[in-house]
Amino acid sequence: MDGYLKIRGIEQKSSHGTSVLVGGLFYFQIIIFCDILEDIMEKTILIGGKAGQGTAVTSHLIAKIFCHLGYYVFNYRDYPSLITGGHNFNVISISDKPISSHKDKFDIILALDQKTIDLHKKNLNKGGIIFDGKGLKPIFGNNVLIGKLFKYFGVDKSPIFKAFEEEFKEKAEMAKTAIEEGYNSIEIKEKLVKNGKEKYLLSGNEGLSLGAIAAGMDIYIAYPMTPATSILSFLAKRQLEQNILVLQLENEIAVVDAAIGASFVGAKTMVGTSGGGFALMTESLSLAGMVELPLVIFLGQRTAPSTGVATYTGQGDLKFALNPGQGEFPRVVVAPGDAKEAIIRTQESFYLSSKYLAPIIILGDKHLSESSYSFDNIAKSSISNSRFILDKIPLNYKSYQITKTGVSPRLVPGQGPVVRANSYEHTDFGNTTENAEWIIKMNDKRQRKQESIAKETKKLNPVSIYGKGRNLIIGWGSTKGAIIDALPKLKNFRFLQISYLMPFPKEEVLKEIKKSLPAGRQAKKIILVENNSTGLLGDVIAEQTGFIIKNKILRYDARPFTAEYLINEIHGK
Amino acid sequence: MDGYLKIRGIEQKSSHGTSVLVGGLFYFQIIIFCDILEDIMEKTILIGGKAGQGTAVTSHLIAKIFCHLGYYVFNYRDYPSLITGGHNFNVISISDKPISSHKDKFDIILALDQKTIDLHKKNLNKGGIIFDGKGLKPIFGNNVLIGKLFKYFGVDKSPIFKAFEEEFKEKAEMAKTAIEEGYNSIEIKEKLVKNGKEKYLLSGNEGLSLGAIAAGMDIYIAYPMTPATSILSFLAKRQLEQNILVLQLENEIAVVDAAIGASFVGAKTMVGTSGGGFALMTESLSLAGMVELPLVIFLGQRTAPSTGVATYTGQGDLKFALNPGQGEFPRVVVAPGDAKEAIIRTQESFYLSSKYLAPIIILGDKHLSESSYSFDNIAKSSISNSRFILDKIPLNYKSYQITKTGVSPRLVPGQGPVVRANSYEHTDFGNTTENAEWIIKMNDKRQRKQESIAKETKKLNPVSIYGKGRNLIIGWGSTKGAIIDALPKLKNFRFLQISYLMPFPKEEVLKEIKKSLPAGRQAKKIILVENNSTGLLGDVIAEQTGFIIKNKILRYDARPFTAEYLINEIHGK
Amino acid sequence: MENKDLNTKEENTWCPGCPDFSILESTKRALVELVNENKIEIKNTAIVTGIGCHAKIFDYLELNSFSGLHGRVLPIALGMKIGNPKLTVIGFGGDGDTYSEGMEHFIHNCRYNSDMTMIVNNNQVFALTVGQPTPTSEKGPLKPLNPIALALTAGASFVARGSALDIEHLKNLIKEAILHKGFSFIDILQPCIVFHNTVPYFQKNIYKLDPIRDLTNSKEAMERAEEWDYCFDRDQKIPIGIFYKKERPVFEEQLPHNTWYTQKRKTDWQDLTKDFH
Amino acid sequence: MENKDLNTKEENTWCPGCPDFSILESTKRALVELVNENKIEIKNTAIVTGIGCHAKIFDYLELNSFSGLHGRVLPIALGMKIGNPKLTVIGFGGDGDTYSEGMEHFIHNCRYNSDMTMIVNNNQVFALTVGQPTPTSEKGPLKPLNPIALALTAGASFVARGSALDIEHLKNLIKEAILHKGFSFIDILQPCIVFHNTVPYFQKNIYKLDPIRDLTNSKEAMERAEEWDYCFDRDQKIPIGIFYKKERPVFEEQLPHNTWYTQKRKTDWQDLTKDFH
Ligand SMILES: Cc1ncc(C[n+]2csc(CCOP(=O)(O)OP(=O)(O)O)c2C)c(N)n1
Ligand SMILES: Cc1ncc(C[n+]2csc(CCOP(=O)(O)OP(=O)(O)O)c2C)c(N)n1
Ligand code: SF4
Ligand code: SF4
Ligand SMILES: [Mg+2]
Ligand SMILES: [Mg+2]
Repeated sequence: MDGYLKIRGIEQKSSHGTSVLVGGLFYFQIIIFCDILEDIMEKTILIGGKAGQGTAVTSHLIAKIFCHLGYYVFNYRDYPSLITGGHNFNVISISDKPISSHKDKFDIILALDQKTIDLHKKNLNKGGIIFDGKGLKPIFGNNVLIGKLFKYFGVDKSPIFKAFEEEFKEKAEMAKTAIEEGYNSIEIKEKLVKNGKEKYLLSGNEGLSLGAIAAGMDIYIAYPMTPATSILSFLAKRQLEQNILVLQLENEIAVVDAAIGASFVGAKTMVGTSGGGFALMTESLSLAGMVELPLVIFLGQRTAPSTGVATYTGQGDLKFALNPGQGEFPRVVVAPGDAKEAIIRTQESFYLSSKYLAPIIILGDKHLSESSYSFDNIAKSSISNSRFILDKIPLNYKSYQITKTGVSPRLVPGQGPVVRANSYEHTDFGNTTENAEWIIKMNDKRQRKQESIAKETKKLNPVSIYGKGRNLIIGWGSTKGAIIDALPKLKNFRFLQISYLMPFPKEEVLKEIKKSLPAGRQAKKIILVENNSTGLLGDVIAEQTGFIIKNKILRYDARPFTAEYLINEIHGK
Repeated sequence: MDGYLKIRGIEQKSSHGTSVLVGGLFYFQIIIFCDILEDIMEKTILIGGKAGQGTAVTSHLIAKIFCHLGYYVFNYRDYPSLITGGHNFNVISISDKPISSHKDKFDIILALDQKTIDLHKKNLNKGGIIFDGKGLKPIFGNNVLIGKLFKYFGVDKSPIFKAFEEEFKEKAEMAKTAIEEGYNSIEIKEKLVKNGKEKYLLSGNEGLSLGAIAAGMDIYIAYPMTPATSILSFLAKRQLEQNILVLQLENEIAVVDAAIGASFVGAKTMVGTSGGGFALMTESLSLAGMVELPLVIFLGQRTAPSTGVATYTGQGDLKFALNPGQGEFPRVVVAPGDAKEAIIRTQESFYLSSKYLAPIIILGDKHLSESSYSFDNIAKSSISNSRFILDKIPLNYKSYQITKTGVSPRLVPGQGPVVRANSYEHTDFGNTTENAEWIIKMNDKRQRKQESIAKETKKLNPVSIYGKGRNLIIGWGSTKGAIIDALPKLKNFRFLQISYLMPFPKEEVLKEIKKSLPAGRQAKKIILVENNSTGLLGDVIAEQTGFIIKNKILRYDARPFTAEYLINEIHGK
Repeated sequence: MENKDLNTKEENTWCPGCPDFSILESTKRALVELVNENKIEIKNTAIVTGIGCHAKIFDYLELNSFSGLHGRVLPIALGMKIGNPKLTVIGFGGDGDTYSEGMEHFIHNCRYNSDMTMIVNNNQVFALTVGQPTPTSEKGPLKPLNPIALALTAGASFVARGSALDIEHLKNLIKEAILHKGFSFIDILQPCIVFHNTVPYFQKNIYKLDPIRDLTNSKEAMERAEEWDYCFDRDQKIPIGIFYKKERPVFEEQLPHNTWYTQKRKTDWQDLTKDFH
Repeated sequence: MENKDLNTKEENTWCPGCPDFSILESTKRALVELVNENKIEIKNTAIVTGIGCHAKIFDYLELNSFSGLHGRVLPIALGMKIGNPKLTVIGFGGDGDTYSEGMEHFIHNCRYNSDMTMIVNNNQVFALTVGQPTPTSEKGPLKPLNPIALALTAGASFVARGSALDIEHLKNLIKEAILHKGFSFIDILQPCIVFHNTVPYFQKNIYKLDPIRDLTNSKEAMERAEEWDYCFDRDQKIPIGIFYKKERPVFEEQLPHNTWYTQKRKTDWQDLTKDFH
């Protein structure tokens, strides 16, 4: 992809203004041409405006249409914490090859207000174009811009209309007028051809929700908190259709305790929140660990500490997520890297939680939650959906029966035998005890469970390796997209993504690290990439393997990585 | 001290019953004699009974009297979570040399009920004696036993009476009759002579309280929770005398938030709780980190997870205490090892917290909190008591002024300029921002503060080394007592106590570890000692130094270590 | 079924003579009678406890049971009820538990009106942590909160006060509470004979509300609630019995769902994901 | 002092036309008048906010201020008051904030009666998280909670309702609330014009309570409180103004302490430790 960069280099020699529609055209076409030479087509569109002007919906429609045309799309959303006004924008990168991050520079800007132009013009690629929608009627104007955009790319009206009909049903008619208006106002400048099969378009939160439904979740309980809130609304809309129960309770403590109560009686339950709400749940996480009940928690990180930058991203909660609640108890922390992985990891979370009777934290962040990813398909995992509740009632049932795996066979209230959950240390029958022997036995039992889980997660691809090369990038969670997109442009780098952070895949990680340790005269690099300011995964790797990573690329300005950002940083190292 | 153990060996050849007063006498005297030969006198007294029978008070009086006589004393308390009935006991170990733990075997049992005899007889040293108080009138009986005990040891009545007078003022008279009765009922069996200066007797919670008062604390706020509760009652009693405010609020969330509010306006504030309550405070810990206000939190660990074994000890919260609350922010975790260190570390906590405007966690446990330790003196630290609030009002005051150390000069509301505390990311004036540059600046500022703190804690004896020898024991917190008492009986061992766990004294720890790494043919041991089931400090050491400790002595039956227990384990390694 | 069928082998660690024993007894009798009257099934009955002396009932009843967290009886109970609405769910909390640590859940559950029963052993003291004041304590500078009045204001559909000194009366209250469709709340006067011994005052001042008056009159209920202010400085009459009882729609029946708690769910993945295509 | 002295340079990010602007204006006027009447000092005034649209007032007032946590305005405010009782402390919360997340603090602070003011911008919706129901929402299957009634039951000594549509009336309420010695609570009807636009209903149905009637009559206060149930399905009269006002001992003055907040403390270590010798 160095060629790609070079072309941009050529481009920069141009002295044409960036906001001139026709002037920019020539160069734009050169780019297209060169991209085709390289067998790759990439465009990045920024759409910006005030909150309330519909940038999110408009960007979603654009992304959707490109997906229908068979292009790969990544849609990044950037918005401040306010309801009307301010400045919002989305960056949509499209490509005929898989793409999982957005770019820093734009080919087209759709401006719903002047601020969009003022703020983003500087990042318009030379030869880029601004479609100015300010002064147009609200919403109508957005659709005019959509019309212009697709006319520009020589796309037929029919896929546009289809997308609007899917999204708005009967209400699509009015939009069509606007689209027509935009469509008729400019000339076709290039011709994007259909790029194979339609793509799926999915945000991280949609992935988590689909995964939860696929896993047979019965109940989702939450208190609204960015970036988890859209799971609540997504699932609430599907309550009847999917026969699930979706509840908002008075606060996060009520949420998690109700979830544990529901879990006690057999319901598959999930809760979702962000760091502040998660903090309030930590007493109950320790409870879930002690009473040994399934519980799936989605922790969507945002820029912390405290209220922080509420609608922006970050990975600052890793060590908090690994160590929440008093005492030692089995737990799992899994961090999906994109929307598709979110489906699978959520299913796995329900599986592990139900089978091993332990709390599971799905650790995501705003970038994963609210970005849209495209895929050829979005198959779910074939992992078991069992509740792991006994059908046959055993004689002399003991809620905390001591077993080799540490897992006690499970019954729920209503099946007959007395079932107990006890937050105090307990005997196998679940009665309170202060007896030293029982305390040791139960500790050992819980510890064995952690080991049993580790054996199982070993089989669930706890790490993934992308690319080839002697140098190693290590990351987790939503940085996956930008790292993968950067890889082709980096020499001799491969990427180790750690998905299961607890139980930590020690051997797998150590194996990769060892491969990239400097040997003989051959210099090798191991670089940690994290969206936080201290390199928390580095700490975890050191704790688990003894290996201390010195080389870190840390971004903590509340914004996600892009491939360009990473490439620059890595070339700087 | 092997000699000491040998004497016990001789003893075991005796066929005398353990509960026979006179029969046991001879051997007992032998021990004394031998102990004297070794220039050491040690006795261990167990006093047991039902909750409500006053074992705690009685043991305290006994300990006090021995302190008055100049002996060193350690008083361990063991009680279940109930109010009347059940079984309580205290173990008082006394010595003419400093002693900081109790023993597993007893020389004398004071039995307030039959259960005490049934449960503990097996741990009576051969030649040991049981003074049976069952059937005697409540409380009166306890004092009869005290009379017997001290008569047995040939102690005058006057120091006994003095202790009672100090404790009960006018109400001591009735007790005297009981003491006389006990005193007159047996013969003097040996003569303990006065052992130098009177000793101070102090529990961990008393140490924390004294430290807080010495540090100039204004307000203590808590919600009752074992083992922190007695700080609340201790301080409440001294409200007027010390001119402090002691408050109980509706729950731990209110407690910590009120503390932060009070801190905002300039009050020096402390809160105390245990793991469950601490969990509820974690959202606010992140708040304190973000708004940059002083806050001292005592976290008294007990056997976890969850409600666990509420009145027993454990060290299972270490990694939780190190990583509470969302996001990355400066914090300090300090773990005193005994009551005297509790004074000093509490003073240091107020100092660090006030100077660096960060939350500080004093990490203790039930064993530290509720055990009594004896000392020749209990001097306080001479560390500054300053509030670190500007006297002179600067022009153009900025609550979050960017500085080299990361610490912004502090004003409080009422001094004139507008003072802001903002849980959102903010500018130097404290106004809310989503601006990437400010986010980075403020993150860096907070990070620098963590570094400034690290420089300061380096000077505060973050680690201590006891004893000499090529082998190394590493521990933290309340295990200190048993480890120190075990040292003289271990060959070639020294003990590294880590008091500051955050910022972690990396270099100091690594230096000691390196000294004990096997070199050449010389085998050396590094042993981790912790009151938990996974070796949490081991994880922290690995994270911070890359050194993984394999050799661990972990006790997690909710009971504290004793020197004997440790010696056995180490000899087993 | 007999009382003893609900016994466990656990050693009882309440103080000898603690009125918590009477609450245990009333509970057993109430459950046994309801079972024998075919009104509940014991295998479908489950209790939740907080943390405190009151909570030890967990170990003394041979029942499905959840010993939860201090202050969190109600959300756990609510979760159990929505997790399986067929269950008879009974919560046992302390006054510290319910009115101090977890007051928000108390107010909100009065509003939610889930079909369950909340019993508070109100001894006006944190007993298990050895005697600090709670929000219903007359000790300290503040006036106690009146939980009966709060429950009424917050919308509880069954509000009663029991006395641990009257086992039969309490048994009947518990039965009625369980049978009431909606959130049933009983504040039980439970003297703590160690830290807050109010037995003589209660013996002198308690009287029984007429059980067959109009129980749906919320004004009267509030007036009755205010007859006693939870203080002991002067003699005041203390009504026990049902203050208020009026059915209104139950939480779990108003939720837009189907029978998630029984049904085997089959997801049509193709259909589910078609929106994303 | 003038209104503009309280202005900041921060960009206002409320929706254009949001009644939160009026609350800001009433607050400024109230503070300015109180300062000019020599009743408060601005340097000794401090506000605390929660998290939500309402909380943005933090950035729009040039005042000592603490932007705290969602739901935790009251404990932070209480801490500030006990930390320095000379301060005039005013809390701004949302309905989600105060009645959902942190309901326990609301009930308990009504009881504590610390001398501070709590203002709730009650728009009956979680606005900043884009429109979910709160405990005072008429939406959803549940009846709204009535915060006026709850405050009265929980013992608040000053209970009022304001309307963001009446700046002057609200200004006067805020002034009275600040001047009242004890816990003063104002529930402000604040239509969220994006997610819960109740302007027309309020314009039609709001009426003002007579400010010179007997404000210490708690029965009447409760009756007035029940005139409107926070629903919009039928026309009901909505009283605004002071429901109840009656002084009673203030929290911080009942605490057994001295002047910890001003005094330099000198500890006599010898004396302090003599008990341990
Ligand atoms: C979060 C939390 N805070 C504090 C405690 C400590 N605690 C245990 S029992 C108790 C008091 C119980 O009082 P109450 O609920 O009235 O019950 P009682 O003992 O009086 O029956 C407290 C504060 C706890 N277990 N958890
Ligand atoms: C502990 C916690 N939970 C959830 C949130 C997310 N959150 C921010 S604002 C808000 C709702 C605010 O509603 P309200 O208090 O009514 O204020 P409004 O926006 O309506 O003024 C929520 C739930 C949070 N910041 N902290
Ligand atoms: S302390 Fe009080 S409430 Fe607890 S068991 Fe004893 S008498 Fe009962
Ligand atoms: S969303 Fe509603 S409450 Fe928030 S600023 Fe807009 S109008 Fe006001
Ligand atoms: Mg109680
Ligand atoms: Mg609101």
